[in-house]
Amino acid sequence: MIRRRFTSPLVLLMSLTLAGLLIVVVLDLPPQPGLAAPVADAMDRSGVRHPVTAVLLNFRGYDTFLELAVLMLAVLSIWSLGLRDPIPARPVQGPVLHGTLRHLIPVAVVTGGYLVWVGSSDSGGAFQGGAVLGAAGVMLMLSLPREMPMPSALVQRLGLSLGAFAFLAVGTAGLLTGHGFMGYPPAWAYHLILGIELAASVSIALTLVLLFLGGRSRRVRHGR
Amino acid sequence: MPWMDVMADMALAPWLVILPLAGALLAGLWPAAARWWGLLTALLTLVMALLLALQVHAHGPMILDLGGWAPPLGITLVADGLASLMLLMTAVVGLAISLHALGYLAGEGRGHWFWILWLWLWAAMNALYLSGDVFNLYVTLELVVLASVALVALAGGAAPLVAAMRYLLVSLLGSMAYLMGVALLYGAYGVLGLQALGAQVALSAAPMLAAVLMTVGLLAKSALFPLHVWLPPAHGSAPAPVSAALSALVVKVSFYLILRLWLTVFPALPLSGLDVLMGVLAAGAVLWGGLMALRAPRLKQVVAYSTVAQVGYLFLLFPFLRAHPEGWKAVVFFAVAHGVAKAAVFLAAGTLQRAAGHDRLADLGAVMRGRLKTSFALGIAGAGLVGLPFTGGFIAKWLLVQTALEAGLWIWALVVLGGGLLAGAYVFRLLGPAFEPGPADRGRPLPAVMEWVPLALALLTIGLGFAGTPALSLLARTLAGGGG
Amino acid sequence: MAADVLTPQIYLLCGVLLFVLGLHALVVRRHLLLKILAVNVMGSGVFMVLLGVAAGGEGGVDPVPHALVITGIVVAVSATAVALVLMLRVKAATGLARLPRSGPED
Amino acid sequence: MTPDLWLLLIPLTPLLLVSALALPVVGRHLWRLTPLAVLPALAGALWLPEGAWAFYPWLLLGTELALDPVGRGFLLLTALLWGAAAVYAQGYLGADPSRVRFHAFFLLAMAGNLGLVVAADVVFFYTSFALMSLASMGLVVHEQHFESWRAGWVYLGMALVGEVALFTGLILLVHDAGGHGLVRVWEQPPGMAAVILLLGGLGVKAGLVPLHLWLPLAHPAAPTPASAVLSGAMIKAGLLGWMRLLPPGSVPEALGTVLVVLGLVGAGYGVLAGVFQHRVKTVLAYSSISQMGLMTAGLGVAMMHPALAPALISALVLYALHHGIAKAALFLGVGIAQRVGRTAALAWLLLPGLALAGMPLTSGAVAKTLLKAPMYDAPVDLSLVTLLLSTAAAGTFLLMLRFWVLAAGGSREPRPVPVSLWLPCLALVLGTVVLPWVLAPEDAFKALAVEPALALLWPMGLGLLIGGIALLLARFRGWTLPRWIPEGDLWVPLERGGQGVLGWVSRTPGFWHMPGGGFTLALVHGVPRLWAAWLDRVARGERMLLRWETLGLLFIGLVLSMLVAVYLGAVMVMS
Amino acid sequence: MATGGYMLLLILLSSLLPGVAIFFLREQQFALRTALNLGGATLKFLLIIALLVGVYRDGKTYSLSVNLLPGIDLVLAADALSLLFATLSAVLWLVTTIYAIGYLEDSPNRSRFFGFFSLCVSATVGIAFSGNLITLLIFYEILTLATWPLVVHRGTAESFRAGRIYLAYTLLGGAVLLGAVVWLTLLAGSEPFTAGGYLHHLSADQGPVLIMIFAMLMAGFGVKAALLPLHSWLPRAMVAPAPVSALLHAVAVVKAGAFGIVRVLNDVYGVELAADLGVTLPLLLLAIMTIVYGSVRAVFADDLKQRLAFSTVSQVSYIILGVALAGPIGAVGGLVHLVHQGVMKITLFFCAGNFAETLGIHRVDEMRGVGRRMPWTMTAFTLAALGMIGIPPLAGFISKWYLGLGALEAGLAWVTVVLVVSSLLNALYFLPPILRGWFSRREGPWPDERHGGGRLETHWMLLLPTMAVAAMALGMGLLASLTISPLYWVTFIVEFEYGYDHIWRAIFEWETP
Repeated sequence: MIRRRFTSPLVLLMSLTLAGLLIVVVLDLPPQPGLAAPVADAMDRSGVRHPVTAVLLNFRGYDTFLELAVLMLAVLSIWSLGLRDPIPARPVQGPVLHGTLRHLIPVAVVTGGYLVWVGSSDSGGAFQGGAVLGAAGVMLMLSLPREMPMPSALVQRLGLSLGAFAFLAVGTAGLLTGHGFMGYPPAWAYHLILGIELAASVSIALTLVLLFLGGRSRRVRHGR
Repeated sequence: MPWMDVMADMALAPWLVILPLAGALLAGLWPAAARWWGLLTALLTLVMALLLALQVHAHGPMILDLGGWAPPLGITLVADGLASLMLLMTAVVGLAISLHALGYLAGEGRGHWFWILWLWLWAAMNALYLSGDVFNLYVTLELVVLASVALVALAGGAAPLVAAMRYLLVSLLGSMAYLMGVALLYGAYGVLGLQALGAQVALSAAPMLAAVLMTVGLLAKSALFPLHVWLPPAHGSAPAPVSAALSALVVKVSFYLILRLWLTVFPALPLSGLDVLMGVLAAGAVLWGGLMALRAPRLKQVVAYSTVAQVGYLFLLFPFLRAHPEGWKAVVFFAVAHGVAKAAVFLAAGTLQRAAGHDRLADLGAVMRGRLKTSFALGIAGAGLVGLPFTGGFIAKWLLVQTALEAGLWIWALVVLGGGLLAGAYVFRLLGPAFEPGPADRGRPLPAVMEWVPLALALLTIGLGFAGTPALSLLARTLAGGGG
Repeated sequence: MAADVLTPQIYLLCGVLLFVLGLHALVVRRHLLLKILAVNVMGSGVFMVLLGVAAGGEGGVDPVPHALVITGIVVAVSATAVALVLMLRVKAATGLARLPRSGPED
Repeated sequence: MTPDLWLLLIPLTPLLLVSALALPVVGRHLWRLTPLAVLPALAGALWLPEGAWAFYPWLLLGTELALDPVGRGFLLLTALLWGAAAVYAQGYLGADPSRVRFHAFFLLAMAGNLGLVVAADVVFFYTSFALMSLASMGLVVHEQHFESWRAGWVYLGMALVGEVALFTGLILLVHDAGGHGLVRVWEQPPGMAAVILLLGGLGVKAGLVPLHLWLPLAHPAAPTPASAVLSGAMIKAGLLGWMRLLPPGSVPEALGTVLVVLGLVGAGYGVLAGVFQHRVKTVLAYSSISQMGLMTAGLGVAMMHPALAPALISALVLYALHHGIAKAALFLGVGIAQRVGRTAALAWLLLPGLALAGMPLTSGAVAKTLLKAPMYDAPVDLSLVTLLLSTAAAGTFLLMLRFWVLAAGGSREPRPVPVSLWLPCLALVLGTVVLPWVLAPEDAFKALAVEPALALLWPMGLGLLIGGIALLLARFRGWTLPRWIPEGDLWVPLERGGQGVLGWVSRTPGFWHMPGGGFTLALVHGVPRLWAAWLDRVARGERMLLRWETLGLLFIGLVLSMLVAVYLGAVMVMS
Repeated sequence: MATGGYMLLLILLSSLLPGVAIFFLREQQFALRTALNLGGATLKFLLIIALLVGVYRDGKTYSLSVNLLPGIDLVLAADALSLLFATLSAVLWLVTTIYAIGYLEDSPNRSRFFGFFSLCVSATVGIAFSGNLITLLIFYEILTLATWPLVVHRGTAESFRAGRIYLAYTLLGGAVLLGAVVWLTLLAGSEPFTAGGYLHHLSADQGPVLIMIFAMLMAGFGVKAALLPLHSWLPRAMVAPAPVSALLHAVAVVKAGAFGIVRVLNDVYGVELAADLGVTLPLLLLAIMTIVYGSVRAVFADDLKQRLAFSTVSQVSYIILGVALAGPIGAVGGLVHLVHQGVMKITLFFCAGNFAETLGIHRVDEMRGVGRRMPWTMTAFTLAALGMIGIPPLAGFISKWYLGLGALEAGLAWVTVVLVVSSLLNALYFLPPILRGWFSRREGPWPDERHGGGRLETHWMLLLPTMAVAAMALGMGLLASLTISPLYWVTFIVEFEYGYDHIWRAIFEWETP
């Protein structure tokens, strides 16, 4: 088709133009202070010591809350597409895998927990921790025999919404206690944040596993 | 009123996010009771939206720093006239959709998924309307997209799945463009708050590129011609309550965001030039959507293309923004009027579809004659779409034409009026089957609520015909542009 | 130091290139998997730009863009997961992992 | 009875009777009461006090009715003729299945005719006039032959043209006068346009040449009693109208001249065309044209010399009365003549014919003498007019000869003549003799003098001479009267021409015959098809947009073009 | 707000509510539907009478206003002109309702029909009581909406085509009108109708704009009034059932257009301003062209209803002609024709409906001898048709009389030529059916005889309304000087509302000798 012969180069040409323009603009971005200074100033009231964690869970906690919501929604969306056998259809069997997993999973759990805990003061946090835990879960899924029962649907749902619920509950509590929505009393901030992080990391891990499965397995039914 | 004073410093805005979100979470936990959570949430949200609108109307815009962190560090919730009007519209239409879904989804095995996703969508939209932070807006946008896509795919079958896929990809494309804009803005100014950005944005390359990327990204999401192709299949093939939610509400979300950006963040950027381009696209949408609606063989497709056409009106926003300081209000009122009317039309279409078992216009006559209430709702709400008097559509059209003429932009007035004619043509085409001779047939038995809800919404369209003044005075409480 | 000044620039440059590359691929590639990947590439591009911005600020490394990137990644992951599942469903329903040329209704 | 009610009853009685015809059971028989409907009018003509006047503010635009001397004369004539014709119709129609309809229209026309006589404001005059004109259509086409339809259409067409001309003229009068009472109207001299319109509008009714075309067609076509009133009473409405609306003295004298000329031409032409006719009633119709021409000329003289007006007007009233009665008697007589033997027929027709020609001792003599008398006294020499009037009388006699010949000739089917036929006829025949002595005895006496009698007799002699020659030619040389002038004279070529044009038009593609008009029809049928095809093309465009290449192209294109737009805007802002 | 404002609302609702209720009745609920119909119609009639008494005897003013947008109100008000139009609508509605009940006996979808029928009348009364241009526009559009279902009521392909064309025209008109009204509102605000107009204060340099707006307004109202290039929907809409045609042509739709034009000319622009702007003459010319064109087309229309439709095209323009003459007498002629034409045309349509329903007669040439079979209907037809021609003493004559006088008064004597030509053309198309009906002999059976054998020539519910309106057509002419006559009323309007103080005397109090 003639049109196609024209459109492809045209798309390329226009993409290049756009790239050029973008490059010019980004390279020409004026130096600006950013928010490093305000973050640094507010660190002592944040309840944590790592600025990224402070931003994630306190200053822009609402973002993170919604992000948990996105994750959960993604799972729900996938579930809503109906029952389907998860991918892969057949777990990979073999002694090496089992052996590796037997060692790897505890390590992953410990690492994940550590990452969550360390998030308040150093690089790390719920997402990182959750991701590691999730990876462990994925491995587990790959190796589990088909017949093994999954946690019940309610448990899955509870685990899935744990993070969001915890965040929402804390946020609403702040609203009701006069600290504003998503506000923590400074004294409690650290504990609350840690609690939220823990809950969130469980949810994130579970979510990742479920996302990996890409749909509710029929096996869920058996588990009930 | 004394209780208004009490209300003055209550933070109502967060509840509009908390309530539907909590509802969504609870519905997810107890799917069997999802519909009751949904109804409860809908009712509470409506009450809250009403209270918020009254509060804003009485006391002006409310700005809430989340977590007590003031900008630029924290995120703000902004409940001003514009936001509270959109919230109210969403709540009213949302309640209607919920009630209708009660009947529409009765007996559906997977009906609870609608409720869960719908409450998520609602929460996401409310969060978006209230958000005062460009990045937070991105997150809410994604929430909206995921929920909507899942809702579209809910119908199952090849057509809805393909439509959902296309919708998702276009939306993601739009989101990415938007996010790039956010990055550029942060790169240039180091802040994320709408007000803060507005205060800083000046005429330079980075904000220009950011504005364009964000706007075009959102245009793709709001299906402005010629980026509309994903909409008709998606809205046309989804279950009726979903179609109603998408066409009446979700499309407005990205429009709202564009409006918000240009009103608050980019007032420093010149609109001359852009207004012509957007005007042309808007006119193209009105014409194209109208023509396609004249041709589509199925009821819901017609209505979906009608949305394409009516989105065109929304983007007369740019010429109006440039030419008239109050111009955008007309467009917002139009968005509200269209939201209510379009929801009514889609819900009525859903009722007819359920009763007849299909929605082919040619064979719909008997059921339309048998289901008088629904046909009526279709008629009245259709009149609202056309902009016939006593409906909100008329007031909206009036405001649009008035604004256009006041600003001397008679050509856009012509677009509005001409679009009304096309709308008339396709709306009356919808109603035509009801007047063919032949027997009346009520079709399959349906719960009464499915007939009453569209009718109630249609009557609300008439009510909107008298809501012009309060709506405008609410809109007058909108936060003005920061730097402008 | 030249390297310090250049690092953020490289991030920015690569970010932009990735973004446009993704955009181009999203448009011209037919297969849905490629399209989904393209969206991810676009996202990565934006994240790189954000990181570049974070590094290029005046007051040292800015933590906020980092937080944004983390959030963004999670959001992207979610969207990608949904898109992939949807793709599989489309393939199951239509037999093709690509979007049909014309609407199913016509 | 007060004049108020009485005057109103004059036109109202026939209308009430018409309404009564619609009554469920008795209505079918009430047509027998038709003759009684003229009674209030007749009584009014005889006994209403001089200057009776009544005002009915609720009727139409405020209606005035009055009876002045002119009106009295015309009312008498009208009432007599309609009454006689009504009686005659009872017998004439016999068992005609459509007789109720005939009587309904008869009564309507009667009401109109009576009403216009007593009308004292132009609106009521016009109303009555229109009622009369339109209702007589029902009389003309009553027989439903081709001939009657043809005559009816011509009549109706011309009557309508006359109506609208009259309407326009009246509006002009009323506009100038600021009111529609006749007295008010007289205060202002009518404008030129009004004069012309009224001349024409009423001229149609009065058979003014060349507006007379309907007369020779309608009279033979209509049932005999209808012809009688048509020719005897209704055409006088035109004359009365002129008297009422263009009173001598307030109109330009030139109008008088025009009327004199047209009247004399009519008088002559009526004779000329009449003698070449081959049907009895047609001859009578042309005679009416001729006689109306004479009266028109008389009115014209009055307009030329307003000083003579009072005398002329009263003479004209008498003339109208005379002509009406005589002509009606002739028409009714024709109906009888067809049923009796040749001699009896001539006996019935002789006296009114002679009266028409102006035989001394008859009403004709009195009328003609009275009409000419003021002209001799005129300050200017009107001898040409009088001469021509006399010559016209010769023509009238000639015409009567022709009439007698035709009436006596032809096939006849002797039948009994019921009393309802001969009684009214007899009354009218007698009326031609008796009336002048009753109404204007001294004038009647004067007309017996030698000089006027001579003036009356020589034209008759002339007519006799010409007629005699023609008769002799016919008898001895086998000469038959050529059909030089067809019935309806000018109408015939007009009709031919019109048919030609219509034929030509109808051969052209039937644009006008399509229900919604050809052009619109083509649009309605053609456009949807084009439209559908075009929409399909649009839909193809939609499918193209659906492709990702296009979508992406548009997306990036939009980004770029928006950038350009914003940039241009920025440039504009900068500069 | 005047205290009696709710009266106006009540009058609107008296047809609206029964209408809405009727929609939801089942087909078989004949008695209830009839009761609602007649009850509503009678109630409206009585309310209007009460209103008339209130206005004229007690001197009350009625108005009701609801805020629509800042500075823009929905205003219902009763002035003499609105009362005239409202009374016309109410009376004719009552009559047509009876007729329609008879006409639609045993036909399907009656509930729907009567529902929209009532909506249609509500809209018309709304138009009548509109107190400003925006309100007028609103009800005008509602009327479009309410009439379309009536046009397509039969549901045949032909009626849908007619419906499409109707919509195409009316919606276009509505759009143009909306544009014009908005524009005018921007210029002069949303003023109530004011006798003599409310645009005087605008500066002179706005003349071209005002002319433009005037043209748009005329185009908008002209669609429904079937002014020349915009008339073609009307003959097509004849596929509707006879009562619809009757109401459409006599009262609702075309009159709404004409009424709008009258309002604009007299109460928005004011005649003087309009004349100064030079817009009355083009309007006059347009009206004249329409008059002649409609008549010519009517002559060539074979279908009886088509002929009546084209006649309407022509006759409605008399109203416009009258007001466009820009003089008091012309206004009297035009306004009185608003009523007269309504009554006469509704009579004609009733008659056409009677012929069609009783004998299956649809074409003019099928009318041979119908006078003998249906003398009453034929009498009514004759009266109304003659009235249309302008034959006294029927209503049409009164109109034409004052139109003619008005033309002379305005110094436009040539307009009388138009009246003359049109009258002749009217005669040309109305006389053939009359003559055929009365004087032609019937050979063979009627096309489709239905109501045979009764004592009456047709169903009494068809005959009675027909005779009633025919009697009105006669009475309005014959008794034009009575205090209750339309002429008297119109003169009152022109005298007191438009402030021509000599008109009254000129028409009713001329000296008597």
